[in-house]
Amino acid sequence: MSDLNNMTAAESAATKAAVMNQVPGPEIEGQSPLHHADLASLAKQGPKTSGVHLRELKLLGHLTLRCNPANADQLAAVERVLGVALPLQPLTSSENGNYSIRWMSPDEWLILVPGLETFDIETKFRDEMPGHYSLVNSSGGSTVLELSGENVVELLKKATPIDLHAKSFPVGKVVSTLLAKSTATIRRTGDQRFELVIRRSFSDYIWLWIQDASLEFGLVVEA
Amino acid sequence: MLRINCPFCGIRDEEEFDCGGEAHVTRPENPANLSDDEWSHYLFNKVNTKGILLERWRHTYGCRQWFNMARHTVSHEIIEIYPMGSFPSFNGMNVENVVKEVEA
Amino acid sequence: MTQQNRLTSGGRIDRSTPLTFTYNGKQYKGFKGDTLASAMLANGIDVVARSFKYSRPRGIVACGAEEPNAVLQLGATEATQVPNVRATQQELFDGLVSASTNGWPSVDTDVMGMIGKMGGNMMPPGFYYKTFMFPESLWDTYESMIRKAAGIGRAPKEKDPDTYDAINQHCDVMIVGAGPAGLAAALTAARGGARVIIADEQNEFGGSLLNSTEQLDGKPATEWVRAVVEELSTYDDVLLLPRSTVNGYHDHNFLTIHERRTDHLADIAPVNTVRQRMHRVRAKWVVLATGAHERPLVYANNDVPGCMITGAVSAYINRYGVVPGNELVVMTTNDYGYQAALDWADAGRKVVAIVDTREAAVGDRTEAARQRGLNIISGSAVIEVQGTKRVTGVSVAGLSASGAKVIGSVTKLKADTVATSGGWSPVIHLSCHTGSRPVWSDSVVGFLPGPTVQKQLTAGGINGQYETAVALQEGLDAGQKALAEVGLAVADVVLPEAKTLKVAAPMSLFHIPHLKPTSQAPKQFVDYQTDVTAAGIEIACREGFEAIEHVKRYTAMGFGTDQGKLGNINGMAVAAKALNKTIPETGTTVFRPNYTPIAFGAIIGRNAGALFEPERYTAMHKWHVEQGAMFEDVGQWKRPWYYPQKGESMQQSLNRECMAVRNAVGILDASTLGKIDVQGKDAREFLGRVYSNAWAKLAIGKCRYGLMCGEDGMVFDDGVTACLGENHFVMTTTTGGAAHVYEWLEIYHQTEWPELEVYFNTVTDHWSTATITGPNSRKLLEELTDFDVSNDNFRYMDWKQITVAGVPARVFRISFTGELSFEINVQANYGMAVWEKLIEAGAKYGLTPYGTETMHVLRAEKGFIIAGQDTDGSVHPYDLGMGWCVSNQKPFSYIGKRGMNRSDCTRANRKQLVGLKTKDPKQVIPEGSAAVLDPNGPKPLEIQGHISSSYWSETLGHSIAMGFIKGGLDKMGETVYYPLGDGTVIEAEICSPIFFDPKGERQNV
Amino acid sequence: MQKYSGFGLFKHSLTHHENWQRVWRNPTPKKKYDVIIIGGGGHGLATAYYLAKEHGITNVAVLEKGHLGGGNACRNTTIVRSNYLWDESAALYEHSMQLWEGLAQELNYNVMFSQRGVYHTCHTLQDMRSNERLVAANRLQGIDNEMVDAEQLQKEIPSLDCSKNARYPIMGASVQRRAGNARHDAVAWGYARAADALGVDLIQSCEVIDMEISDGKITGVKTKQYGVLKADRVGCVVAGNSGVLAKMAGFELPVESHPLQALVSEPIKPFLDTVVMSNHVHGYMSQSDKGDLVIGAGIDGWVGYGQRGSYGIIEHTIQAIVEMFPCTSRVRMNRQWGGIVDACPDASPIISETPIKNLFFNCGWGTGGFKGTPGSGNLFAHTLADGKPHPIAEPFSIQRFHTGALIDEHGAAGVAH
Repeated sequence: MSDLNNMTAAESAATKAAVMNQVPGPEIEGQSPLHHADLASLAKQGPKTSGVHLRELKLLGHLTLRCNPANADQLAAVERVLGVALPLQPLTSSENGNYSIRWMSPDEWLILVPGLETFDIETKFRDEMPGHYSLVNSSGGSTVLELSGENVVELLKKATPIDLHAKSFPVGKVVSTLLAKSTATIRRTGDQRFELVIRRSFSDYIWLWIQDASLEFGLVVEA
Repeated sequence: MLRINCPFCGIRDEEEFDCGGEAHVTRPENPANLSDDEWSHYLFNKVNTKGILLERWRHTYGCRQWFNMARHTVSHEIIEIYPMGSFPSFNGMNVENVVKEVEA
Repeated sequence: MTQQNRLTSGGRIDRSTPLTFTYNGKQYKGFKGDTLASAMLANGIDVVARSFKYSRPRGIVACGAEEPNAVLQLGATEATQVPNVRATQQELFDGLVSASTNGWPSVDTDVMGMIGKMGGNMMPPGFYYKTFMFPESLWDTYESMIRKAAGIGRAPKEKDPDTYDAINQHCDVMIVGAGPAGLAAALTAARGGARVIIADEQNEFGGSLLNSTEQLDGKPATEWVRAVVEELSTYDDVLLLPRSTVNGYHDHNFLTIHERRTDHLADIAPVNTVRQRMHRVRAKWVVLATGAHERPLVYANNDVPGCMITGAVSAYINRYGVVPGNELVVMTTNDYGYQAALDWADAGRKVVAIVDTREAAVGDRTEAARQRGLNIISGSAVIEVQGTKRVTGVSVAGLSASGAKVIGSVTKLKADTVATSGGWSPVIHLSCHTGSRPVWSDSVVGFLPGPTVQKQLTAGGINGQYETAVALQEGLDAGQKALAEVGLAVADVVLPEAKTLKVAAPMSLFHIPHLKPTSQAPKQFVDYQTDVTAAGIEIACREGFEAIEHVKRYTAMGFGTDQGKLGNINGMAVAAKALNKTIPETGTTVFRPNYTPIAFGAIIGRNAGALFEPERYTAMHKWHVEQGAMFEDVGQWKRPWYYPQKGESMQQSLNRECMAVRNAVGILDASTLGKIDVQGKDAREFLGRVYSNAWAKLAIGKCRYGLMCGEDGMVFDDGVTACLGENHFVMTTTTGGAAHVYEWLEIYHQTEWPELEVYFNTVTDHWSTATITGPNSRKLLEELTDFDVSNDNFRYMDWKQITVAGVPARVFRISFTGELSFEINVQANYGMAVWEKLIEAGAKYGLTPYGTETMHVLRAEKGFIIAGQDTDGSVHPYDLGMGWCVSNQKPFSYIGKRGMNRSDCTRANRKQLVGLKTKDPKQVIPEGSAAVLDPNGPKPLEIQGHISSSYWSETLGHSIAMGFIKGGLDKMGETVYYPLGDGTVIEAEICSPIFFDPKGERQNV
Repeated sequence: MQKYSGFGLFKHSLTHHENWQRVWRNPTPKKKYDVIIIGGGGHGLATAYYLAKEHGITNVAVLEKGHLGGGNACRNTTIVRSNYLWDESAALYEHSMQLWEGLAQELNYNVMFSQRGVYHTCHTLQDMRSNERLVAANRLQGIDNEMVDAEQLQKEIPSLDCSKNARYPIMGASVQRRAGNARHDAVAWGYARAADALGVDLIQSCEVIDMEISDGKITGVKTKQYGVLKADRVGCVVAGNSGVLAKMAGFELPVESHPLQALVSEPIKPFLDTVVMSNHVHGYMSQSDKGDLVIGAGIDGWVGYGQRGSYGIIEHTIQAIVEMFPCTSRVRMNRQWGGIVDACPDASPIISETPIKNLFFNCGWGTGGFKGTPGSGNLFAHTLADGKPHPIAEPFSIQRFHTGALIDEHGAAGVAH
């Protein structure tokens, strides 16, 4: 049953899924999952130096792509749309400007793009992508926390069972794992810098957790 | 705590996984043709092996993929991890018997 | 108070830093570097406890984890109380407050002691199994007496002010124990470039070297220790953990280390620091260098304060500068015991005698003692001790060659301290944790680690190797082996020169005979903390408790907080003797985690209080809180339960909310419902297989309700699924069932039907859902959208993609209340924006926020089920009267079809869901109530079914209920009775569960 | 049988306790028995006792591969209650409860059955509903069980956090006041001693390695130590090892063996005078007469015969305990251990005939076997004596899995026990 994989983009477009631009006009301000924590004003008050720094990269476009890594046409289509290839190697990521792609599972990738470009890219995908795949906008369901600082590894070691040693967790590596009693997709972006993709409904819990677990290091909130 | 080598994500803690129980129990093609006894055998009976047991596991909090595992239920050693839809090879051991044991 | 037993020089204490501590309300002085135990001994404190069963005075016996007696209550404030702290492991800090845990009026003069003396003979092992039975009615009284006597220390009455955490570690080599073997292993592994963790339970590294005057490379051994520690701390990949006990060794080389970060500083941890930390370690290889525990000998009155083990005596002298007495008698079965006498003599106190159970043993240590002119009595033993609160003297007698009998005359010697050594027991606890059975060694006279499936190495004392030179070599070898195993090159390490002393063979002797038979001799203690005596063990054997596990359980040997570290082997030896077996024949001894006890707080780490479990919030949570909503826990979600207004009772709030929906319009935050995006050509086919009803013809733009069953045919979830595109659906699930349903779909796709082309994605958190429902809902929606939402253009069970309040939305016209309803779904980032606009615009239409409780009432008025409330895993769709939701036309045998056709599922008289109308309309049947046909019948009454949902319906002005009745669907109009706890009986008539608007007209307007 | 009593103790103390009789003989097995019971745990020993006592069948052997009561009998958390949901289970466990009452006197062995009450705390509306349903059902079944509200609960259990600021505030609880716990070792030893006195042969260190089956009928068992022992009927009561024995007999059971862990704190002064269990936060606790807090952990999701479970389960369990009893945070955990529980899909046991004639199985007690010990033995003895199940045992036949007439106690049982 794999005839869909032999369909052209046009053919599959004929049966394409519902796509909608979910972002309203600029007059309506979006509220990220940590909106209620008012990180902006905390950034103004709090300390400026400490062992751990936190920043919410909010209101990005989160697109979950599930497709067939063995389908060359699909891989080519992805490159046409994003200008960068899907990271096929498990636990890796790829990047092109403000586009980043995280490997999630053998047939799943998380694509982060600037919030306002989400719909265009979704539409491009629907026009370009042949065969059997799914593309889902999950921008409202998650947010990205950037954690950095000299104690960031120590902090994360308290929350995740993953080995964060540079030897086994180099820059660019991505893992989906447990984060305390929630989950996160963790990507290393520097020796002492990580990006965590977390779920909206758990974000307040994770925010509480980070504040508590970073007490011994001190926490700087960045706007 | 078990340390499980996910075929895609490498060795992770048991906490990231769920055990799906006995492997190689395939859903009957046409359940309607089965007697109540046959159906309940499929639904409920377990080999429950003391020794090497073939199980299904899922990397729930990682890549969410299902895979098979041959594990010793006394020592808790993991002998082999292999993909869904395939049988274990474990080096040198007589797979046939194990699989028979499983399907018996 | 002077420290009369403190030496003026020597030891590792800092005499320039005196510390004050309190014991039983009295102040004492000690020094930095002391343990509570060494400070107590320095101050001449003899009695530290009263024994558990016989209330005998007890003193300090050992100097580490094996100490059975010095178990104290710690804490200066109520909140910081810690029960059962071992004084030998507690570092002294200024202001430490401690107290003994038993004895009334005091541990020194205890009236229970008298009872112990007199009643002791009435309390053989297992005596409680043999009595307290008559009369039966008095057992409760007996037991409450027994229970009053229970326990050692006490729990605090206030909440713990400290915080704890856990940290995950990964390493190539985990080294347990930082004695000579462990340090050599660590140095080797570190130089080889491995990732190393080395942990030791003591406050500083060095192990046995800290307790001796031994030399390495001609310098004090501690110099070498300092150098090694200095080098180790220069490696980035080496983690040194003092004050850290490896308490558990689990499957697959997972270990837990309990690090005490502040217990040596104060009662309570300094601000922003954690009191204790659990390291959760995954090690490629483990090196156990845990050393050995010395065994005391078992002899009459061997529990009188002043009776110690020889290694402890040396440690107190050499490490703490404390001589725990004036006149020492040593009794030993081996050369090592002599060391205590040598150290004692060096400290300038009197060695009365060294009693060696062996005939003329010649080793370097024995010779040293002879040259010092110490009085050595060979082939003899201390058969009894005099004294009660402190040793006053000993009786020494000759032994037969085997050590089985006393021969010759008894001489009495005056002494205040008796140090004994029955040899050493390797510390094999951790290797036992992994399920490996230890193996007895006659040459070592102890158990050694057994075969294991773990990637485990051992070095030093744990192998029965007690000479430093050998321990160092074994440590180095283990380090090199570990390096090779993890693929690293051999490291270049030169070991320090250690003098190897000649050692004469030890004697295998555990239980010192007495002139009288064991059963009549003064008590000879095997396990101090549980008051188990040699006589007790003999009784157990005599009564037929022959397996060592039986002996231990019958006598309680090894069940104390020291888990029998001192006593187990001696106990096995006594049992073996009684049964004419060898020790290995009586069985083996297994140890389980924890190696030493651990605070609950440390085990749970940060997962306490506010962080015990996540609270999941929707995008509108803050608003609900501001409105003063009461919340209901549904899974991890906090859902608004109802919105009380000033002075309202819950029922009044519900009535108001219900009427608002029926007469005007209400708004519900439905964001928590599970939502799963389904894409792919076979999506439709897949839905048909997992739902009980048909999906083939659901058109784009339409919604349909579905029931999900297990293979057994029992309903486990339900929800509405909308067709978004030919290959695209969005499925909703119950709030609590979302995760399970998603896993359900994935497992069937991945393991049963991989050929189906379909992908699933959870989008629960992505969408915010505001449900507006009620006659005015359309008017409200019209105000916020340009789209024509009239009944002609937007039909019931349609969905539309439109803009609401300026935000792109998917609006589903489905209804769970029976009223005209719209479920407005927008990307969660804009959920609050839309919600606030709705609230604002809705005011004039009487828009009222309502919670889950009102939702439940409204749906019950319509007879809609709630999966999980009106189902319990034992009902299939037909039981629910929902046969309309089952399609048997489907070609594929969907999940549940076969199950619900098993004989018991198709029989008559199954429990079926019906409505129940009470005779008295004002009476609300309590949920859970059980129905009977004749409330006055004899018990047990046959239960016809139970009430699953029951409410007061303000809309209808009477109560409504849904429940199960055997064969209920054929019993419409019949009467059943619900007997309540208070004796009243509610009479109810079986009716249709649809109480309101049976034709469903209101949702179609 | 030598009678035990306070006076006896005094008398023996005069002779330094040198004259106590053996609690049981150490017989060498006969070649043939009327009934062989495989498994010398609590259930097996109780079965033997009731066979001899109530059915006059004394030519009975209990074969135990290790030592008596050395399996789950000495690893459980000793909870006894009978407030089960379905009529079938309620009847089974209440039958057991009534045997518990007075058991010490019947066996002349103090099993320390302490009816200090067992509470099920409710933390959600769903909890409240299922417990109210349970209480209502029990009332009609003639089993004591009642609801108490949070306020009352706080009065009855001061150390329990019934405040509103808990993560899942306690809304109330159901309590069976006749429930409680007992001394696990004593139960096994008491039954063993009494069975032995009635002539039952208790054979320790005797492992069954095969079954003697000809044309669908069992005639005996083959043992490692004593070769073949013949028997007219064989009862298998081996809990975690049921699957292994079933395989010997050539069939499979709807049973899986999982690790179940438990742990105790150090002994502390009286802290909790009853039994508290929470299905929602997943933990339960009581305090032993020695002072240990006895805590039951959850079950591992995988098959395991190693008597070891995962550390994560211990962590979660203690989290639940400290959430419910915040003052235990500084109390220290002493020891943990694991057992092997054989669990059925419907969380109810199997007391049943098998495909093999004259071979009967009593298994699948899952996490709740201890409380069932007397009832289980009593009913299984009846089954072995008559060759067909006692009416109370009938619904617990293996057949229920074929017909679908399951007795699903998950709703009520929740976590272990």
